[in-house]
Order: sequence, then C-alpha cells, then structure tokens
Amino acid sequence: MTQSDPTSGREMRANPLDRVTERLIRHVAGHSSRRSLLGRLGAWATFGALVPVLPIERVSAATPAKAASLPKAPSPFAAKAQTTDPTVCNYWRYCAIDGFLCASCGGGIHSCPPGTRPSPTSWIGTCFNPGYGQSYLVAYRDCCGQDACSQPACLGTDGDQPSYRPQANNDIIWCFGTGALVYNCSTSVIVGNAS
Amino acid sequence: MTQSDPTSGREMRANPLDRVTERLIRHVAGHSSRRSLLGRLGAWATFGALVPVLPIERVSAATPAKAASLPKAPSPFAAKAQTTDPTVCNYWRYCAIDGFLCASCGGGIHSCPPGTRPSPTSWIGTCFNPGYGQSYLVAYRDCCGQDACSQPACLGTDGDQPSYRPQANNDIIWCFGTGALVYNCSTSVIVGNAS
Amino acid sequence: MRKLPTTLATMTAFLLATVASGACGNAYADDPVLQTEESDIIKLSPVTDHRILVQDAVGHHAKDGRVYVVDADKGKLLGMVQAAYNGNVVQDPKGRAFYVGETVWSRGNRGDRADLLASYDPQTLEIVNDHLLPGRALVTPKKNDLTISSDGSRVYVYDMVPTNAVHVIDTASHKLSLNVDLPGCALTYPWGNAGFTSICADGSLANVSLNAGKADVTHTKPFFDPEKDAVFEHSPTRRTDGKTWFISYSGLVYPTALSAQTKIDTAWSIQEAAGMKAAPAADSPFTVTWRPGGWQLSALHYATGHLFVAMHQGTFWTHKTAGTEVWELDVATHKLIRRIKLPKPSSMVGVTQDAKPLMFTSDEAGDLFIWDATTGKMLRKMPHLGDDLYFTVALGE
Amino acid sequence: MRKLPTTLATMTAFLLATVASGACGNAYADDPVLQTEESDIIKLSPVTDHRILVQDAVGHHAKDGRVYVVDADKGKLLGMVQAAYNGNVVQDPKGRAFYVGETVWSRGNRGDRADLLASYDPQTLEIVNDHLLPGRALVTPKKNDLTISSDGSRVYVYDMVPTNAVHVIDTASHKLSLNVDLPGCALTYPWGNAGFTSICADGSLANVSLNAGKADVTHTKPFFDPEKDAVFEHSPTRRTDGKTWFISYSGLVYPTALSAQTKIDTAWSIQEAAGMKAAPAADSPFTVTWRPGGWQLSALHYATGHLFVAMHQGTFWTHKTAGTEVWELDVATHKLIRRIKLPKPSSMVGVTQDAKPLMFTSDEAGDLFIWDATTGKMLRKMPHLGDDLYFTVALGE
Repeated sequence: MTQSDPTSGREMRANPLDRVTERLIRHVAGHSSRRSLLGRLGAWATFGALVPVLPIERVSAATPAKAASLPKAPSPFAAKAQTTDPTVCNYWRYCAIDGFLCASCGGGIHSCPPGTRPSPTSWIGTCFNPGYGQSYLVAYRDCCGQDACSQPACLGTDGDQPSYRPQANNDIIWCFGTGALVYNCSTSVIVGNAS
Repeated sequence: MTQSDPTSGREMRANPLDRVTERLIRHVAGHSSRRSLLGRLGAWATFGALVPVLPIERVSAATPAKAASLPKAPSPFAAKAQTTDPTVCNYWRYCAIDGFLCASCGGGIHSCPPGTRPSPTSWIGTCFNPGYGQSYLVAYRDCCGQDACSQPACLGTDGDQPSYRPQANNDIIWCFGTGALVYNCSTSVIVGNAS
Repeated sequence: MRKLPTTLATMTAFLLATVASGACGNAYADDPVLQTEESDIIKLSPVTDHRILVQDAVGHHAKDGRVYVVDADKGKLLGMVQAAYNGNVVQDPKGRAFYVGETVWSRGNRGDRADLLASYDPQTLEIVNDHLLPGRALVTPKKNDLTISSDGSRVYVYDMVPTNAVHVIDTASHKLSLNVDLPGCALTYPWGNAGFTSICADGSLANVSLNAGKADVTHTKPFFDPEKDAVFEHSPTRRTDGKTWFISYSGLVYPTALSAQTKIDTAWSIQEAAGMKAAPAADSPFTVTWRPGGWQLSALHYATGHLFVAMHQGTFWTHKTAGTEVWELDVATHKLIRRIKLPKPSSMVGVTQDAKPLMFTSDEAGDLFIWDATTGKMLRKMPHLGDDLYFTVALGE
Repeated sequence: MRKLPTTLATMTAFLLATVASGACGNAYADDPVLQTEESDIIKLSPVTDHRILVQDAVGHHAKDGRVYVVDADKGKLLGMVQAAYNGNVVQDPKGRAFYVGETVWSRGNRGDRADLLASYDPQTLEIVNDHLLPGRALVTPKKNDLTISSDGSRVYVYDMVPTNAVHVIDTASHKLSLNVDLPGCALTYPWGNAGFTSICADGSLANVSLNAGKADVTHTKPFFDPEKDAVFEHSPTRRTDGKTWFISYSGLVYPTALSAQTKIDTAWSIQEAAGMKAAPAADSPFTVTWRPGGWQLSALHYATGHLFVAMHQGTFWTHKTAGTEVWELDVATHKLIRRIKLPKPSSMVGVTQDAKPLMFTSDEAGDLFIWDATTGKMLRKMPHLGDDLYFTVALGE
C-alpha cells in the first residue's frame, strides 16, 4: 500500500544534494553581491544545473558504531531523541521540523501523502542520530497541495533561525514551485553527513 | 458603539413579515403545483411585492402578563428557557437555532456583526416566551460574508424538520441573495405572534 | 562537544570548493552513514473493503472542510483531500474513483462562486477531472445530497437554487447529462441504475426514472406527516435494489421499495423491536424514551440486512441529539439483535459492506471509533482524526 | 398544553386569507406582544485605544485565518474579517483603516493564486479596496511582514518570490508605488514616513529611504552573528522615530535608531537587568536560564519606553517556547520593572499605546488574557477567542 509510483512522473528524480547545493550557492550569492541575479530565487534552477551530483556512497551495510564510543549529543533535543518512531516529535530527524509529520498524515519520513507534492526547496537542519553518533544534514521538505493535515504538530528548533536566514528557517511555507502552495505536512530527508 | 447605520444602504428595509409571507406563499405554491413557477425560490421577490405589509402594532408599553396566569411551556426547551441573556443557548428565541449566536459574534439578537449581511431568506421557528406566556414566530436570519464566527455554537431543534421542509430546516446555509454565501452567525428576529 | 549547527558558511565554502576542484565528496565516504534519500509520493493500493472515506465538515472553519482516507484495519490516516464549504463525497461502488462536491469562492469569502465535482483517483488522490457544476445545495453535509447510481455511471447532485433540482452528471464523460427540476422535493435515494427517489415536503416521494436523456417523474401518496413525525434524510438505501428504510423521528421504520412505482410497506417501531413501547411523536413532546437521533444516524449492512441506528434517551424534538448506544436491528424480522453502548455519544454510524464488517462512530472531539460490527466490540480509536466527522463512505455502499 | 410547532399549513392559510380580505393583522394587536423587529447590521464607533485587532492564523485550517476585532475593555468580540492563508494585518496609526494581507487560490487549495491587500473600513468592517498585490511572503504571520508608515500613507509588504523584495503600496491611491529589491534581507521596520529598515542574513541592516518614487539603500555593518545569537524578527519598533530594540535569542537588547544612517547602540542583557547573569548563546546549548521566547514575544509601550518580553526557563534553541512570565523592562534605564507570572504560557505579548495601557497574552487554547499593563494585574479572559492567536494590533502602534 505504501509503494511509491515510479511511473507517476511526479517523483523527485534529481539528487537532493543538487538542491542543497543550489540553496547554499544562493546563500553565498546573496551575500557576496546583494543586487546580483544570484540573489534571486529564480537562480536556483540555473545554477543547480552547473553543480555536479555529489557521489554520496550508499553504504547499505554500514553498522552503527558501538554506543560506548559515540560522541555526545550536541543539543538537548538530540540528548532525548529516539531513532525508532517517526510519528513522534522526538524522532531524531525532527530537531528542526515545524508542522505536521507526513509520517502521521499518510506519507512517510521522506515521502509525501498521496495527493500532495514535495517542494523542490526546503530549509536545512543538522540533526544528531544517537544510534550512529553522527550528525546529518536533513532537508525539511514540505508536502503541498492540501491544507494542514491537522494531526498533532511538532516543533523542533535546533539551529532554527529567523526568516532573514531562509535556509535555516522553519516558519516559511516551503511550497515554492509546487503549483498550489498550500501546506499539508513536512518530511525530513537525509541529504548528507554533517562532518 | 452598537448603533446601526441608517445610511449604510445595507439595512434590511422591507418589513420582515413580507418575507415570511413570501416563504409561506412559496411553501403553499410548492405544494399546490409542484411544477409551477411558484415553486421556485426566484419567485420570492415577485410575489413578495404583491403582499401588503401587515400593520403589526408596536406596543412598546405592553407589560408581560402575570406569571400565575401564563400558559405552560409547550416543549422541554421552552420549559427551561430564559429571557434575559441572548448570548446563552437557552435564550427563549433560540428554540430552533443552529449555529453561532450573532449576539456573541459582534452582532445582536436581530443584528448582524459588522462586515456581514443578513440573509433576506430564513427558516422559521415558533418559540415560547416564558415571560409573556406567548409563542412567537421567529425568523432565524443568517448573517453572511465571513466564515464561522467560531464562538460556542447552539443547536435548538423545536420544530426543526428535514431539509425537504426548507422553511423549517436549520441545516441549510440560509445565505441566498447576500453575495458571498459564507455563513458567520445566526440572528433570531421576531416576525409575529404565533396565535 | 559538537558545535551545532554546522556553520552554513563553512558548508557552502566546502561544496563550492568541491565543484571547483572536481574532487567530489570523498569526505563523506569514511563516516558512518545513513543513505541519502529522495523525496517521493505514496501511491495507495486499489480500494479495499476496510479503506473508508470520512467526511469532516470542520464547522468552525467550513471553507477548509475535507475528506480523510482511512485504513480502518490499522486505524491509520492515508491521506486527505479538500471538501470545501459543506462539501460532500460519494464513491464509485467498485472503488474506481470518488467524487467530491464542493463550493469555493475565488477570494475565499468573496469573489466568484464555483460549485465543483472533483473526480479523484483513489490511489494517487489526484484530481482526474474538476467538473464545474450548475450549482449544489449549501447545507450541512448529508449523504443524500450527493449520490451515485449502482454502476457508477451517474452522480446525482442535489441543488436548491433557483429551484429544487437534481443535476445528473455522467461520470464517463464528466458532463452534465440532465437537470431534473423537483420543486417541493429534495435529496436523492438511488435505485440501481434506473433512477432515484426524492422526499417531498408533503410527506410523499417523487420517483425519477432516467431514460434516454430524459426524466419521468411519478409521485407516491403522502405516507407520513412531516410536522408530527418526519422521516430522517439520513435513512439508508440499498442502492443495488433500491430498498430503503425511512426512519422517523419517533423511531418508526418504513420499509420502502423504491422504483418508478415505489411501494411503501407498513411501518414498524424500533422501540417495539427492542421490547419497549413504541415512542410517541410531536403530540406528546415531553415523553422521554429511547429515540433515534444524531446526524448520519443510521447505516445498513446490505448483505445481512442489519440496520444500525444511533439511539439516545430524550423527548421528542431531540432528533439531533447524539446516540449513546447503537442499536443493531434485523430489517427482515424487525427484531433487535444487539444494543452497543458507546464510550462517547456519536452523531453518526457507518458500516463497511464486506463479510467481516466494521462499524464506525465518532464523538464531539472528532475521534473516530472503529468497531467489529459482527461482535459489537470496539477495536480501536483514532484520536482527533478531524473536527466534525459527519459520515463515512465504504466500498460498495 | 400548546401544540408545537404551529402548523405551517395553518399559518400559511391565515396569512393568505389576510391578504385576500384586506383585514390586516388585527388578531395580533390583542395579544401580549413583543415588537416585531427588523434585521440590521451593527456599525462600530471610530477606533478607540482599547479596541484591538487580534490575528488568528488557524494553523490547522490555515485557509480560514482571520482577524478578530475586540473591545478589550469589555472582553467582547466585535466582529471578524478573513485573513486567509498566513494572512497579516496592520492598522492605520490614526485608526482610519486597517489592511489585511492575504493569499487565496481560486479553488481553495488549487487554481489561480491571488495575493491581496484588503483595506477595511474600521466601523463597518467592509472592504473599501481589494488590492491585488504582486506577491507576498507565505510564512507563519509575524508583524514585520506587513507594516505601515507613521502617517499611514504607505504600506510595506514583504515578499520572497522571485526575490526578497518589499512592495510599497500607496494607501490613498491603492496603487503599488514601488518595488524595492532586497536580496539577502527580509521584513520591514519602518521609521517615520521616510523609509524602513530590513534585517539581512549576515547580521547587518539594510536601510531603505523612499524619496520621490525611488528607493536609496544603505547598509550597516553586521552587528550580530545569526548562527550564534540571532535577533528576533519579533522585535519592537517605535514607528514614530524609528527607535528599535532588537532582542537576541540569548536575551541581549540592541537599542537601534533606524534611519538612512542607522545607529546601533551597545547591547544590554535582559537577564542582567533582572539581576541575573547574562545568558550564554549557541556556544553553550545546554545552559538553562530565563530566556525570551515565543512568537510575537515582545511589545513596547511607546510613551513610557516600557518593553514587555515573554520569558521562560530553558536552554538555547528554545526561542519558540512560550513564556511563563512577561518581564517589563525600562529601555532607558535597562532595569527590570516587574515580572508578571502568567496563568498559562503565552507565545505573544501585546500592549495598547494609551496612558492606561492594557497588555495581552494568549495560550495554546486560543484564550485571550487582558491585563492592566500599569499594575501587571489580569483583568479578564476571553475564552477560546480563536485557534492560534499570534499577535494583537492596537491604535497608534
């Protein structure tokens, strides 16, 4: 029942790191030359195409490190986080989430509920996985097209910054480029290690 | 602060009894000849014009009859009704109301909140005033143009009939002819004695 | 202790450097890693017996009414679609689509009105067709404002303005195939594929036969007094054969065979079926007894003929009071099978149509209660599924 | 006992008979009577100091966001207007109008998008002008996404797509007078009638002077580190002279005189003003102490320079945790005046601008608490005014 549809044409095909990179480039661009075209959101698509896909290895056989040797949790949220139930607010990836959990709304951790679409843009958090003792870059990609799913909401604020830092802000309706921008729920997609 | 605006051009100028009569005519018409034009809601305006205003006397000095001599309440609702606080569900006129009380939403017993408009159509209830020992015809005129006022709702069902009896049904969004039909709250307007 | 958050400026510099040097991402491979992921969209399986639609009118924010798709076996929300402003929903009897009737204004509470019949793919919850209707009745949603023929070929949309009428929509072409004017009558109770019946203000029925693009209307005699003991709109029809059990405010059940020549059988009393005295009607408004009440207060399991009715104790004119029990009755024998006590009063009852049926009730808090309809035992509860759960729609109903 | 309801058929017959005979309504005059009534619409008085606007984002049904008009002296709801989908509201400083920025789609969750700036008559709550905007930022509403110049002649609408920009709307002509591109900067903090300042991603400010239809932009140096100790967007400006007190996550207050040549004064610590140690920032994320937090977490009483800040005990990165107390501080002396304990944690603080100011807080249940801001005593509570009360707007603020 929860299979994604490989032929739907709506799946996000591009490697998500492209998009992270786009966002980061935008960020730099906005700073280095405020009036330049690079500062425009419209520049994402253009510059994204210039950035090669980073060859993140898919180490499916990787085993979590032993508990004894793990680094300490870097934040109070991380210190209480769990890694097993993505329908509860203290799931490790939700350190900077704000809103309804797609995992409780018919979607999954990184899947949108049917009838909604993932935003190509997102804000980025850095969350600590207590099982691996490692922090990861997490893209909080909103699923859009229906109004609020209205299941219990979660608010993580680790590293959350005001909207003048959009790349790290969870107040914005991150539904740009999805057609209707109505916000239904949020996913948390691992896009890289935060070494 | 709660003065109505005589120059607004939006006040309901026609005597409400015209409208009751229209509704009742429509009701009869719908029965006597189901396929005739009289059955159409559109006929209200036409036939309303033919019905003279009933000269209801405004007896401002009328005193309530003595309690001892009053008739008994005709329904459980009436038996518990009060006549002093129109922001509470057991106010006598609310025997067949359904929805938000305009009296709690910035309007009054028979006044719409600013920014909304009274519907020219309504359903009709027959409510017993325990102070006067008398039943009155009450038009539940919806105020329309904003979504639900969302203050606590009331549901009176004395004489409430299904929507195939629209004149006595409180489920219908009675906002015909107000422009936007979005329902905000309900008023209860005395339109006559129910002798 | 790790510094949090990772400095974005540093990250940016790193990624840009990577691009410039062409040495791509080696830093990542040495760390313990979780796989990077891609965003996708869940696609549902075809509709099953226990996947239901739940209508939520959201009375306090009616512009945001919605329909939830629920896996009742797991008690899991599968998705939702808009059903704006007293929206309604009906499902193709084979589950090939569902249809949401809704009303929007271009600027929310103002602007141009549009009445829509959106056809949904039940696996993707995507709109296949967004049909503009001539109108639809704006009324607190009840099932019989929007119904479907047994083969799913026609949807019936009840409308009130400028006249009481039913718009017949062809689901294959997504076209309006017919407008049937029915002044003085309301709602639709479909019988098979041949037509539907409406209830009229004088206590009679209007039977509408649909043939070759035209409608023939016949009328029954009045069989109840709407002012003394009206029948609930929320009375169940077995769409396949048009058998309908009209339930009155007092608790009389009128077995009715709907067709162009509708036959109305002698009424029986729910209370008498339970071994009680029949309940009085409007003539005796203070008598307290068990009475049917709520919103979508009854449901029928087609195969067994078991009728589920929300019941409460009260006087006459408490016909919208939520039930504290559901009474399960056999429509063939007119006997009570079971009284099911509810943990919270429910204004609605729903059932699925399979051989192991589930029953559904709700409460004021928007919880959905899921029951084994065969045993009358509660299985699970979905806390606050929505705000105002008005009815459920199950496959084949 | 009276029969209820009066038979409609009888009533109808009576009224028709009346028409026919011309003997009009004598039957009524003999009974004890209440006057028949006419429907009307309430018109409000001009805006007073204690009539406030309360923004309700309705997070679970965001399409139905609204603004409530409240008489805070009586604790009475006076009316409401739509503020759809993360709508925002700002009031003319003299109370001659208020403006709602909102976003709608023609079919609710789909169709054409329209961004609107609706101008309301504050006495009738009727729309005077329904201006179509080039866009507006879709973000959980905060005051500085929509602001107004001191004389009320210009409304500033913050936008994000396709670029960070501010749309300047002339309130007399209801025309867009200017688009100011501000890549890398966000929100508006107006100073008098001459312009506004935005906060930039590097911790600097961009000052925008508006002259003769064009915008001149100057920049300050960065004065805070957004990753270590960002300043809240929800920092109060005294619009008349552009004095702004930027409050940081840790509790530093940066007194700032906004203008084309903005001057930023040395920061002082809220905690030190209360006789505590200054709170650490992101470098020490586990330290628990009193910290500012919530949503619209601070408000300034212009005349006295009293700053009200919602405070709670927590670690760093709890900047959105609702305050359990409101701290009243003097911005001239940097001293704590009073700690006001709240019955329920509040994510917002509002004040009126008159000589007998009221203070407002809310809670998770959507209650509005109304306080005497001079004594710190609670006066009254409006239970469940709305769902998600994000901020208040008072006359002259």
